[in-house]
Amino acid sequence: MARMNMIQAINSAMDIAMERDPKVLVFGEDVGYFGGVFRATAGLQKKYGKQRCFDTPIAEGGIVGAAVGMGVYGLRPVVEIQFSDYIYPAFDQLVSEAARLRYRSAGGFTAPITVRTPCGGGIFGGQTHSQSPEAIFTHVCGLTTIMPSNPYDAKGLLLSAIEDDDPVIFFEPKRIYNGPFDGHHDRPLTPWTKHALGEVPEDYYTIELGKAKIVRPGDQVTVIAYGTMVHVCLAAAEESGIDAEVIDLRSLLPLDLDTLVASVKKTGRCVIVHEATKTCGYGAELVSLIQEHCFYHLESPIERVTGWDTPYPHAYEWDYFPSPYRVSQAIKKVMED
Amino acid sequence: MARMNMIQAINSAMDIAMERDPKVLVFGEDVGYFGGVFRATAGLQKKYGKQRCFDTPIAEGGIVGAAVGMGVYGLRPVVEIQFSDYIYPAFDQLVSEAARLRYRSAGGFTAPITVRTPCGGGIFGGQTHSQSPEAIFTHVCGLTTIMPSNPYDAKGLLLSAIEDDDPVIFFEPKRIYNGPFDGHHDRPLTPWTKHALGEVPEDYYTIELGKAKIVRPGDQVTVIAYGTMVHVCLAAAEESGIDAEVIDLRSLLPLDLDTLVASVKKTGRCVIVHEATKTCGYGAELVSLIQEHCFYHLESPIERVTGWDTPYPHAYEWDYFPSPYRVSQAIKKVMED
Amino acid sequence: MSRAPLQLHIPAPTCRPGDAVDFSGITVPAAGILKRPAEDTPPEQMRDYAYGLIRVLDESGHAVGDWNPKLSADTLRTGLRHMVLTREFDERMVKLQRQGKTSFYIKCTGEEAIGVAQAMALDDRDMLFPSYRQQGLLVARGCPLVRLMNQIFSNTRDNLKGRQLPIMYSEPDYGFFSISGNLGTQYPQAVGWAMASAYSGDTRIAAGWVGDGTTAEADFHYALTFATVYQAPVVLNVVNNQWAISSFQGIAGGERATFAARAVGYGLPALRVDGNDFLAVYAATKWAAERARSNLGATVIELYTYRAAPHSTSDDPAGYRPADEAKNWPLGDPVERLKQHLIALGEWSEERHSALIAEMQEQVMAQLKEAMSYGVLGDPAPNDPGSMFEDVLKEVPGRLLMQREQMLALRRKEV
Amino acid sequence: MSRAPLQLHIPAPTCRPGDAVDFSGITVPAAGILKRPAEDTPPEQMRDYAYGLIRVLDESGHAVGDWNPKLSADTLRTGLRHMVLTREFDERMVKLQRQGKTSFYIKCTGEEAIGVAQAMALDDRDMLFPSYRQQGLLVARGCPLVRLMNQIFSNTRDNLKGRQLPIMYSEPDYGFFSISGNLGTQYPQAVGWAMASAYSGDTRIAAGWVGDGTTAEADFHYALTFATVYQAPVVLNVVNNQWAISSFQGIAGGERATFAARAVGYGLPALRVDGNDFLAVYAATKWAAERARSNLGATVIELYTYRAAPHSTSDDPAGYRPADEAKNWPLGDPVERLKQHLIALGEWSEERHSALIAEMQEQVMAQLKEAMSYGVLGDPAPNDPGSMFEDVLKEVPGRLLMQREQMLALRRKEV
Ligand SMILES: Cc1ncc(C[n+]2csc(CCOP(=O)(O)OP(=O)(O)O)c2C)c(N)n1
Ligand SMILES: Cc1ncc(C[n+]2csc(CCOP(=O)(O)OP(=O)(O)O)c2C)c(N)n1
Ligand SMILES: [Mg+2]
Ligand SMILES: [Mg+2]
Repeated sequence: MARMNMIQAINSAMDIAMERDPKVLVFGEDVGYFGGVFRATAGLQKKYGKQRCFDTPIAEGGIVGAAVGMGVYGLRPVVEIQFSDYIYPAFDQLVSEAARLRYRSAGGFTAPITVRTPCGGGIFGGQTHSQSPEAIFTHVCGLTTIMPSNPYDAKGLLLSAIEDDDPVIFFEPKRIYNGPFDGHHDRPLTPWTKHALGEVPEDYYTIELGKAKIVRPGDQVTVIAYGTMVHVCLAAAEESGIDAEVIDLRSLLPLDLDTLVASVKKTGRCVIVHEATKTCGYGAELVSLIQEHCFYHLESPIERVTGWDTPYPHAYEWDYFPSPYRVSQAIKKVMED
Repeated sequence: MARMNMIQAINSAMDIAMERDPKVLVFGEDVGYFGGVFRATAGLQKKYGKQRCFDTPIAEGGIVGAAVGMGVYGLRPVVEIQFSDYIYPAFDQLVSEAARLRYRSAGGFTAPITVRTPCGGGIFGGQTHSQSPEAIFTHVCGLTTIMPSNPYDAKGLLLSAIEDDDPVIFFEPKRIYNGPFDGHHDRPLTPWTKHALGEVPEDYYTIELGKAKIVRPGDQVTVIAYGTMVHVCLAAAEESGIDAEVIDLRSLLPLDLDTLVASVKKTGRCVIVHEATKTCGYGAELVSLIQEHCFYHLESPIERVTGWDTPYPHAYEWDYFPSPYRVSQAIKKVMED
Repeated sequence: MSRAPLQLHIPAPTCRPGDAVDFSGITVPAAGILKRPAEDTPPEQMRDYAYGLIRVLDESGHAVGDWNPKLSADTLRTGLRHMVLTREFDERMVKLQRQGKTSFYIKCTGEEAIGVAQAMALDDRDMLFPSYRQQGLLVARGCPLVRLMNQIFSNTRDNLKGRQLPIMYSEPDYGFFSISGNLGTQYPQAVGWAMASAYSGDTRIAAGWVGDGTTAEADFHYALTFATVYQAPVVLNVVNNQWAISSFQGIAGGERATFAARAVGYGLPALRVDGNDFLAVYAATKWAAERARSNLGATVIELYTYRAAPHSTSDDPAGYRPADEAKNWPLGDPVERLKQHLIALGEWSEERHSALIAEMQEQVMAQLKEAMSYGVLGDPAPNDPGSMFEDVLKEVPGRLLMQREQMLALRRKEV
Repeated sequence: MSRAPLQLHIPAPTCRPGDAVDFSGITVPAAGILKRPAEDTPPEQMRDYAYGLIRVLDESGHAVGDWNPKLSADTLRTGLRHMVLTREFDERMVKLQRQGKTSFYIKCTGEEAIGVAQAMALDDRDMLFPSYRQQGLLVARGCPLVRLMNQIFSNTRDNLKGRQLPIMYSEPDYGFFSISGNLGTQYPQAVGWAMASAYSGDTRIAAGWVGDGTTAEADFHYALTFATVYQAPVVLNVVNNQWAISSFQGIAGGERATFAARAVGYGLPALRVDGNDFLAVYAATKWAAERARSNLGATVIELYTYRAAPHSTSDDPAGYRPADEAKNWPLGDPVERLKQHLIALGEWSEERHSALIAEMQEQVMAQLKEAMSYGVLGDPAPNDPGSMFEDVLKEVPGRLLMQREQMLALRRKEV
């Protein structure tokens, strides 16, 4: 076991994948010599040579287009989109091509690519370095969408993603690269080295895609979150004084619906939390499924706590970011109703 | 009053907008001399000259990017994306630029553009001429998203869209260009000329964006739909023998939540229908809002009837397209529960 | 200083329906005048090729000049055969579409030399990333027509399980990539495939095709950028058939530069070729393939031709161009020109040609008979609707298993 | 035939941290050798300009050759003043970022001639679509620094209501378009604006800027395509400062062609300019503006320069390039060169220059004092959170009114 922050865990996953399989290669803007603006690919070019880890032109669509072609050849490219706010130029290649290639060729061609991309706010990045665009990918059949909340999961999930034979969008909440940020921006951050989930095996392991994790068992209300919000929800659960069960989805699609349904059937109440804007966010799908499957168990309307339906405003970041207080209020609300 | 099909009504809207305001211009792939592959812009170049209605390079992102710049100058461009399946290359310019320009410039610059684009299946177009990607736009704050279901609404809504000072995505369900297709693909199509909503004033009129319409009043269950599915739902309502209230949203965002809530509070039951894939479709947002606002009035889980979570398969089109039978089964199901 | 007001320029073609055909803007250089540079010539010494036109067959049907690939008469006859087969196949399929046996078709009439000569010039193991108008590639690679017909009919033997629009073939065994409905997406994919081949120390190269209109898409730019940066072993073809549905090539930028010239800006070599000259197409493709295979990187080839057919069965060109444009196309017809060449060589005759046409028609009919025995669109109704849930992902996920159940149950009840 | 395996080429710069600086690949042509073509020269007669380098200031600080714009000493001093002000502003802002007064900053050190000379060469009413590294445009147009500082601090007077990342200015009154975080998006918008101006019979033109790295984006291609097709009155600038964060310009395709050369492929004229030569930048911009204003369409200008600063305050170039690259940049420093020129003209002196620097520093400090009186990031805490719901749409929709209520209520309770 080693102590790793999320960047180190992600780096370790790519390192091991490259070590084990010469078909794995890693590229993207600034990922080669420099090792990525967040340092996620540090050392990989030095270790595996510049053919296996390299810089690309600033052309997200070209990066994904080339990756699809490499996937068709039989390689397993792992590409980085520097910020998920900049993934839109690649949207067509992801949605029309990577996601549909297996289907339209009836399995004749496939695109086993992994797209890593930092997401989320809380770093004063303003509206173009803070977005959480997961819901536009979960609407697209053929894509798998993952968002880990800690180093241990990040490594195991990323290795599974790389080994997956279909395209995977791997969102990395950049606010928790260094530690489990719980939304209390005025308090010092606990680094991952001081957190149990910062204990990460140096060796190979995988975590199955599509399994949620109950990170705090509880009886009174189910709180569903992913990424940074998992830590916010844990704090909120404590602060609310209510015995909340907090579930970390880890994988948005495939979704571990069984775990959610079992929990809500037990608690009868549910709060869903994400940082992305509310309208048509991933939370909407969760609400829909839960009301469908747990209708007769629900004691109160499901609450969504999300980013507001505006871009992420630089100076008002902490009024935008769903705070533990806001989540705890929602927990109390569903209890009262 | 004239008899118009939906293409003619849309053409008439653009004609009038150009007539009234020299700042309105129309462009897109094949829209100039030829008048568009669906003929929506027929005659406009001839009438207004080639500076005001012209062909563009095949570059959806360039079309929207140029339109944004024109909007900044002070014009009101109306652009056509030939099929909404081909809107993805323009996604970045729509989401990162058009939708956010007013916000990021605090009102200093705006993008009053209208993007018309045919959507939906039922024409044996296969997976790249049948998509309904509305939900990836309704997730984006700053965009208005419209989908009419008949010629009368199409004209009035398009004129409002063109006059709107913010970007509008205007989806045109191509299956109902010629007549109100109700999903019975084995029966002859009634043309719009034989339908009340094919009676369209030749003059200027607008329909406010954000107002739904109850197209069939009823007491037992609320059926919410838009575009082609409105007609399918009407047929399904008849066939089910249940007194369903059918609501045509017309405008997805802004959403006329009041009308929906009032109806569901009355009926206590709800079915939501769209052609787009289910997961994270617009229906999910509707379910979420309705369960939030009508929780204590709901007698059974809200049902979603949608396209399956697969691409649109050419030969199995009628197994994919949500049929009146499928909708009527859902209506019965929410009654039974 | 008072200024004249600015004016917006909108390109327009020289003639429209009702006008006399006007190709006066096109100057056709004589065959044989361009030298053939060595395959390792630096791109900066080759810029002029982006503006010239490589032609081998002269007006009298003789092969002249440096670019003459000196093919055997047998090879030429094979090429002719593939071209005629492609044309007859197209003719028949359009008829069937008109009869309602399928929903859609796209012909490549007038452009047959491209698919056929390029397939013949490439190695069979090279990977092809085509657009929808290079059926000649499949014909020349020997893909049985019945496979294509099955796909066109979405019938029970359709290798794409009835999912794709007709002619959106995908033929892994013939090194033919799945055709995308989205224009241009295959271009950076071809470059990525070529990069993967180079990365793997393979010897196979890739080739991609787009139309003149499609050069405006982002993917064109991505492809050329990645190809030049990583010296990818790929041949990037632009089929300039003068039209993109109803838009003439000036709307894609063709008023101001050739499409081959785009390559110059990226430091890539470009060859501009008479696309209706089988020998020129063959020779240019060989040159580019040889260059790529020698680790010298990508070449852009502009194939200068004319879309004699409507855009697709959904299109009627009478709405936007004079009806007799195709007939007057200054570079003639590719089949006719290769035929004349073989005749000039004493290796062919009108009689043999008529016999060839008849033979190819028969071949089409024979394969058609087989294909129709597996059904046509909707007749019999396709019988495996559950298959629509396969191949979204490698394993059918739980969510789709449930949807399949639901769909099949509805079907049972509805019947 | 057995073949050598293919190999993937990955471009690499000549030197990395620890290596000696190596600019041996760069040949600097003498100043004054390029002729200045008439503004209406057809692009096809100008292709060589894409490979040359327009330079006016020679090694001894004299202005030489055809491109010398023959500016008055006053104008030159104005230019120098703007450049020095820009530089001092940058220096100060980085210090404030380091002190935590704001979250982010981007300098344009070494590139000051570009923004300043180009703004001076354009008309004040022309519309500018910049990237984030042309603050010199605003300085030269007389936008008060305090406005920029307010934005940088997201303070109570920030015209962007605290919404945008520092330096993402938007200044409609100065004809300066809202800077986008998304690279390149402003380029086709500039073309669209120019098309609108032409459509409207206006006389104003547009200008857009992207970096060398950004040329790989789709928007670059869209812009050049639309500009050539519609002959849009726009000046399209590529600031080739050799780096895109940590990637050298070879990763954007600069190993094989100049960025100016891209224009050639579209049939657009290109000028390649010494970006550190105030006079050359001014002259080239004037040429392109004159051309655009005369309805002759777009020009691409490659401004050849060096990013002497880190990419941003989030970057440390020590990780990817030798520390002393900037000092050794063969085209020198733009401020120093203009200063030397004025001295050579007898219109300037070291003393006056020192005084200018001091004066500009004072000006920065004075404006800073004012700006800080309106607050810095988070101090005082920004006081109108409800404003974040404005400007999503023209009218705040019901949905957002509710969210605003909710947010304000939470805030009241939380405090
Ligand atoms: C991204 C995208 N935009 C638009 C279309 C619609 N479309 C199909 S073919 C075509 C014209 C293409 O012209 P060109 O590239 O010249 O090829 P050609 O048909 O002449 O072979 C258009 C606009 C599409 N399929 N994909
Ligand atoms: C679409 C997009 N992709 C990536 C980024 C991240 N990014 C910001 S600046 C930059 C480098 C740009 O380099 P260049 O165009 O040369 O401009 P320079 O910084 O040198 O002025 C990158 C990759 C972005 N802002 N937008
Ligand atoms: Mg074409
Ligand atoms: Mg740069």
